[in-house]
Amino acid sequence: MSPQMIDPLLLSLWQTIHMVVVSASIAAVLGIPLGVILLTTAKGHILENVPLNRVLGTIVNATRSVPFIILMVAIIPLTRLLVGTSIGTTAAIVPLSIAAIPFVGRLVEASLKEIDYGLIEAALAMGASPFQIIRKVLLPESLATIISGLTITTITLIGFSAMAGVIGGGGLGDLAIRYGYQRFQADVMLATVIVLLIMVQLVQSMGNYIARRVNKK
Amino acid sequence: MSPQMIDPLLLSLWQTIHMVVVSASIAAVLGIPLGVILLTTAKGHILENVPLNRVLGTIVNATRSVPFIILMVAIIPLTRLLVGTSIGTTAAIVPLSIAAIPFVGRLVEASLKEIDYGLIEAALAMGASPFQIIRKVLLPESLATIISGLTITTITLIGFSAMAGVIGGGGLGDLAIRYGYQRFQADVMLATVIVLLIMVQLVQSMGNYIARRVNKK
Amino acid sequence: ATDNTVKNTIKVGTTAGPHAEILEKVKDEAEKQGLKVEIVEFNDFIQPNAALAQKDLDINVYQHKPFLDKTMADKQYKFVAIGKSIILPMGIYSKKVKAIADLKPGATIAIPNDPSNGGRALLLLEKAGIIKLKPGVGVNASAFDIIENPKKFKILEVEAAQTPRSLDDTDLVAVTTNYALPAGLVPARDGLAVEDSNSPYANLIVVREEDKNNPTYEKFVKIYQSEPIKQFVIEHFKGSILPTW
Amino acid sequence: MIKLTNVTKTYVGKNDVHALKGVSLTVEPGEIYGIIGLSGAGKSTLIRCINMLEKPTEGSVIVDGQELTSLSTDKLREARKKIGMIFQHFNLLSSRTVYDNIAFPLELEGRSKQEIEQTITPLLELVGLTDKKYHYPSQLSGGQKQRVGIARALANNPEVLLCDEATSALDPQTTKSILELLQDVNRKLKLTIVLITHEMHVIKEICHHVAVIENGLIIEQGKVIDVFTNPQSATAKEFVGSVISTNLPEEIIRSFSLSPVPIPNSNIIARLTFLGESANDPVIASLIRCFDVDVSILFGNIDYIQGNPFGILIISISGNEDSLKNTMDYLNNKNLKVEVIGYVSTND
Amino acid sequence: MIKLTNVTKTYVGKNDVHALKGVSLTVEPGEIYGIIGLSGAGKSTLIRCINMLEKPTEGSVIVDGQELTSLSTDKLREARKKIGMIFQHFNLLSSRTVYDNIAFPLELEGRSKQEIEQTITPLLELVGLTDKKYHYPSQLSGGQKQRVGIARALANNPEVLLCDEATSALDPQTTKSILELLQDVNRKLKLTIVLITHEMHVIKEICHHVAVIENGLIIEQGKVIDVFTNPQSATAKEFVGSVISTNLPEEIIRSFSLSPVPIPNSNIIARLTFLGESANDPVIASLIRCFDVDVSILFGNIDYIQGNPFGILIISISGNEDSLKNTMDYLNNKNLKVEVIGYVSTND
Ligand SMILES: Nc1ncnc2c1ncn2[C@@H]1O[C@H](COP(=O)(O)OP(=O)(O)OP(=O)(O)O)[C@@H](O)[C@H]1O
Ligand SMILES: Nc1ncnc2c1ncn2[C@@H]1O[C@H](COP(=O)(O)OP(=O)(O)OP(=O)(O)O)[C@@H](O)[C@H]1O
Ligand SMILES: [Mg+2]
Ligand SMILES: [Mg+2]
Repeated sequence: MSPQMIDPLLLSLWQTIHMVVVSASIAAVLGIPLGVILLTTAKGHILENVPLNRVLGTIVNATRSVPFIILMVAIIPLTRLLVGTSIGTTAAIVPLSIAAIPFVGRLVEASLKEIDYGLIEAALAMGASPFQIIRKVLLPESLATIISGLTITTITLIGFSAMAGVIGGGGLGDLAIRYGYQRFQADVMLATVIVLLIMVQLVQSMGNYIARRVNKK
Repeated sequence: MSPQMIDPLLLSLWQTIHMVVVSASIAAVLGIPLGVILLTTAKGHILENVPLNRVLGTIVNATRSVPFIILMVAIIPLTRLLVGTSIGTTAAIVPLSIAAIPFVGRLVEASLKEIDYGLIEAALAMGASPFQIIRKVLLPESLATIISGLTITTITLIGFSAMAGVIGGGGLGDLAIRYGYQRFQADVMLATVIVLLIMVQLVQSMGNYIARRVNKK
Repeated sequence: ATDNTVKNTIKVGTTAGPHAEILEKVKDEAEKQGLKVEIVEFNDFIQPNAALAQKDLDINVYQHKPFLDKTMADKQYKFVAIGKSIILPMGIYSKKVKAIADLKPGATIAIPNDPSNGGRALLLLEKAGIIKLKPGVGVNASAFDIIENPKKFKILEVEAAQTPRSLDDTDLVAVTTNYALPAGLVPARDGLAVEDSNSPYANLIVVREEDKNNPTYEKFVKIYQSEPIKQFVIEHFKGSILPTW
Repeated sequence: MIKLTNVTKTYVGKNDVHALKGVSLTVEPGEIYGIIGLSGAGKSTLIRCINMLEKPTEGSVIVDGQELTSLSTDKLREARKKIGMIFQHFNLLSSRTVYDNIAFPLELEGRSKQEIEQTITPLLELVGLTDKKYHYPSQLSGGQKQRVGIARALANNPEVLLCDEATSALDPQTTKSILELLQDVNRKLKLTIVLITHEMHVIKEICHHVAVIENGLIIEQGKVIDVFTNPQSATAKEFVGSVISTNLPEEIIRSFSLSPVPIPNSNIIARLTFLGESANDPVIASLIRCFDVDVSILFGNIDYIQGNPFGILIISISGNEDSLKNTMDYLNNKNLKVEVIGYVSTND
Repeated sequence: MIKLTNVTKTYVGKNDVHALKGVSLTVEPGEIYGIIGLSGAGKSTLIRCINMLEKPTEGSVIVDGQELTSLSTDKLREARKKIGMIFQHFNLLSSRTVYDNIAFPLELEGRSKQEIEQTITPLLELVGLTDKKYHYPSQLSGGQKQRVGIARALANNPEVLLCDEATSALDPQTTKSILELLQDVNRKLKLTIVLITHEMHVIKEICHHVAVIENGLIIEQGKVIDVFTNPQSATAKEFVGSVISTNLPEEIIRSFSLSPVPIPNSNIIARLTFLGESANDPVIASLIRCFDVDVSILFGNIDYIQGNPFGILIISISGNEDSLKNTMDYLNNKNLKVEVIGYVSTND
């Protein structure tokens, strides 16, 4: 690989980190409540509200059914509204987050479903409000699984961020595509993929470590 | 939408179903054992084998870290070996499966982790072999969660299959990109997105239904 | 609002490949002349126009006239071309046959799946006399516009960058030069058919209509169409990509 | 305090399970009310209906004057804050330490850190878990988990306490200290307690009233002393028998050849049941002194039900026909229950 | 059959927990061996060491002649097939019905469907769950779950059965039938049973030997009859006391003013302990007949430990000084244990 590729590689690395960290954080902050609502508004659960559950479920499915490129383009007005531009790394964060939120939502929903209903009953018997149950029972009890889910999401986002190139977002994946794939520079491709692999390994190890630490079962 | 788009739409629908059904099935068949191995070879588990666990974990991470387009290109030799060609719908199934297998693996690993270790102990105390524990304890006990995971995978694959267009795989997502997006035929885009949404809704409902049916907790 | 003031930074959008490579040279050259050029590289060819219309870009350099016209018609963009850049002729290649006429019935042909290059490929195939397109579709042709295909060729649309990689699995491929070169295909040597250099596919330097007289942009065009850049293009692309100035 | 009227509960499924078939029950304020019954009788279902964890299929549940079945969620939540519960399966939060599990109901009420600490420290001491304060449930033994559940239920001074087999995982010593604790709060704070157990000695030691549930129906209820001394249903008899033996052990019966009718030269085997003060009378001594008989005690049990002596003696009386007759007459005139179990030939 | 030598187990953590501190223990083939101890004493840990669910930190575990601590995984698996276990927390598979849970160990051995059915049907009958055959664990009451665990442990005719509080969630009747079942298989099939319980009557009814564990150490062990009649450690005394009352109830003690030394005109309060045949002697009758004393029984308990009568009487003897002396002499010469608890003034 020619030495003049070092700079673009570092820039792309930074762009990927920027996109993934921000969008993963946003997805966590919004996806976890989404998952909680998806679970708790289901029939027979503590915040039963079947119409809301249906509507949310459909929105989640809709978001997940649209191919990412189309999603990215379809929400350009929203992106502009939120970050002032529709191109570049920052702009890419918006569609990445929006794609990741429902994904996190579903993973969180699945984790929360695993909690022994006896624990919820115990909290109910003590007169806990739904909000207290969520904050003090559901989330802490499934924290380890939620962290595994966020790890999966973050890694999926690293993969997805390659598509940020469509709106000029850059990043390692895009670098690999532009140089390795479109310019047939196999060395650049290899280098970026190795950097990506290291990133993914780090995220996975960190995720595993934290999940193990918080798991008291 | 012009009537002559009906045929392409139907063709694309068929291509999507073809790609998703086959690759989801392959991902399930190979991803579930992968998840089982990832869990059971971990330290302190029934098939403890830390080196194997490390190696597998790294392969999984590697596969997940490569942007899908690059993966698609990188495995062209393998694709050709397996299905005789590297382009077209059938060829697209190979990278889709390969991307989905580690994804399913991680989801299954996370589900299996949730099983009360007391159940494994009970089986151990009865002299069950690791294989029996896997078949008779781990898989049945987490069946509902695994099915939720496969639902998530299938829906993710529907989204991913849009990228099959890169190697001529066609499908609804690609139709939406090429006609709806690149040729500005908003009607085609809308039609395909609606069909996609219906597909996703069906998959989700079916997944939920089956998961609920098999859950005896 | 029209902005005729002299800026010293401009944002130029382009797509990956030779366009970007040339722009990088232009950028260095412009810097010497006190003009900062920020390149935004897209992995897509719809967004550079969309971004230009939304003023996220000042200039884009990546498209030819037929595509520009089509886009302006579809999206009501008000753009003008303030200069030409390069020509990337498309060629037809094969590892299986020596001439297009040798193709067996039912053979597979891979063409790019994007509207501009896909259309070009189909027109080339029509010109070679193996298919017939709906009259009047011109450069906007898609695989669905084929009305005659006597030998029942299978037309497979794949990503433009994928076309050279499909040589082993198909009988014929249409490749734009920017992807042919890095894949080791030399149009002049390997092409079974190649677009000629007076094709309508010269790429353009495009700005919003209101900016057509902006002196900064004119300065940019001047730098682009300078001698050093011309030399770079000729040397770097070994004659397969042609400067238009 | 608690009034259940005609409560039924059916678990709907392929085969419906009628867990409760119309249960009515009144628990007075400040009372300790025991519920016993065979495994699967419906005890847990019943107690879970009292705080609406199980919504009754039919019937009314009134706690502290409020009809719970028709309460809004908010009101129900308020009502539940005053009803503590100890679960059969503990239901501890695995992500919280022992301390934080006990703090849970206090946190729900928004108490300050300091207040919580002040409440919990003595509770931890009481249940003997001070040294396990920072352990997680997965690091506890079964009985330790149960004690955490007990401390948690008591932490926020409820008015009603529902205990589902609260001591079944505990050794006798710990059980005893927990029962003393319950009795203590019952007396001092007028806490009303509903207590499911299958350990009759728990009922014997602290309950005021007891109900026997069988197959989803209450088949017997009353004051503990009445049910213990005079159980009506077969189930109640067996339960009472499990703690107060009123029958000759089978080993003895086998070694005798009991005849149901008098035979010449036979000893009388009789069961004497003493209650209250009469248990302290020197009955046997009088018998032997006044009548020319020999008395040997085959089996005896004098026990105290909440301080009331309650005794059973199975004695064998031997003597000539006359003295035996006089003895029986004497006994029958005394303030005790006499049953002749049978006659054994002295040649035996 | 089972021989533990110096087994220690330390749970490593922020604060290490020394759950077992060097336990040695021998269980003969065909024996029922009871283990008692306070909550958290280390009982579950000990029993889990026997089948290597908990690998001892140190020490040796020999079952059926095999040292388990050093066995290969394969061999250990074979060894475990002969060791059944009933878990304190049931550990039933939630995805299997009652029937299929019980079938589990048989499936592991690859038995045919028919064989499985033939084995399970009578077992279901025995534990009284025939009508719950197709229910899932989530639809069972606590006691029903425990019974499934018991049936599962017995299904494949193990040679050793480890029971961790197998009857603690069961009512006395069900407990009784389960104990009879255990005793039955123990007798018929020479099944060796190690049984943890905190219910002393379980020990009393079916165990041959008993060990008392405290704080990770065995502080007392021996034949059940010996430990019951003559407990050494404070813990053993308390445990025995929980089922065989050997002390005057506090209520009585309070109502008297007991003096430790003789006072004029006082009654003697004495505890008589009978063992074996002497329990059937008409001792009280002889006393009254031969000496001029009145005897009243304050407290009595005659019980049978595996068929051996074992009695305690607390009596109050009144009479003049001479007759009292004679009485005591007489008693001390009999084959029974006499302890004078104290003296009560007759003015009381
Ligand atoms: N995984 C663990 N980590 C740390 N400490 C533990 C763990 N498991 C058990 N202990 C501790 O070891 C001690 C013995 O536990 P064990 O379960 O053997 O008690 P036990 O005698 O069975 O009590 P119980 O009658 O309450 O079931 C207890 O103090 C317990 O807290
Ligand atoms: N969710 C359920 N679905 C179906 N049947 C159920 C369910 N929960 C309980 N049952 C059945 O209802 C009956 C009463 O159960 P309950 O738990 O009240 O018994 P219990 O008296 O508490 O018994 P135990 O002493 O064994 O705990 C049992 O036959 C049980 O199988
Ligand atoms: Mg119960
Ligand atoms: Mg235990």
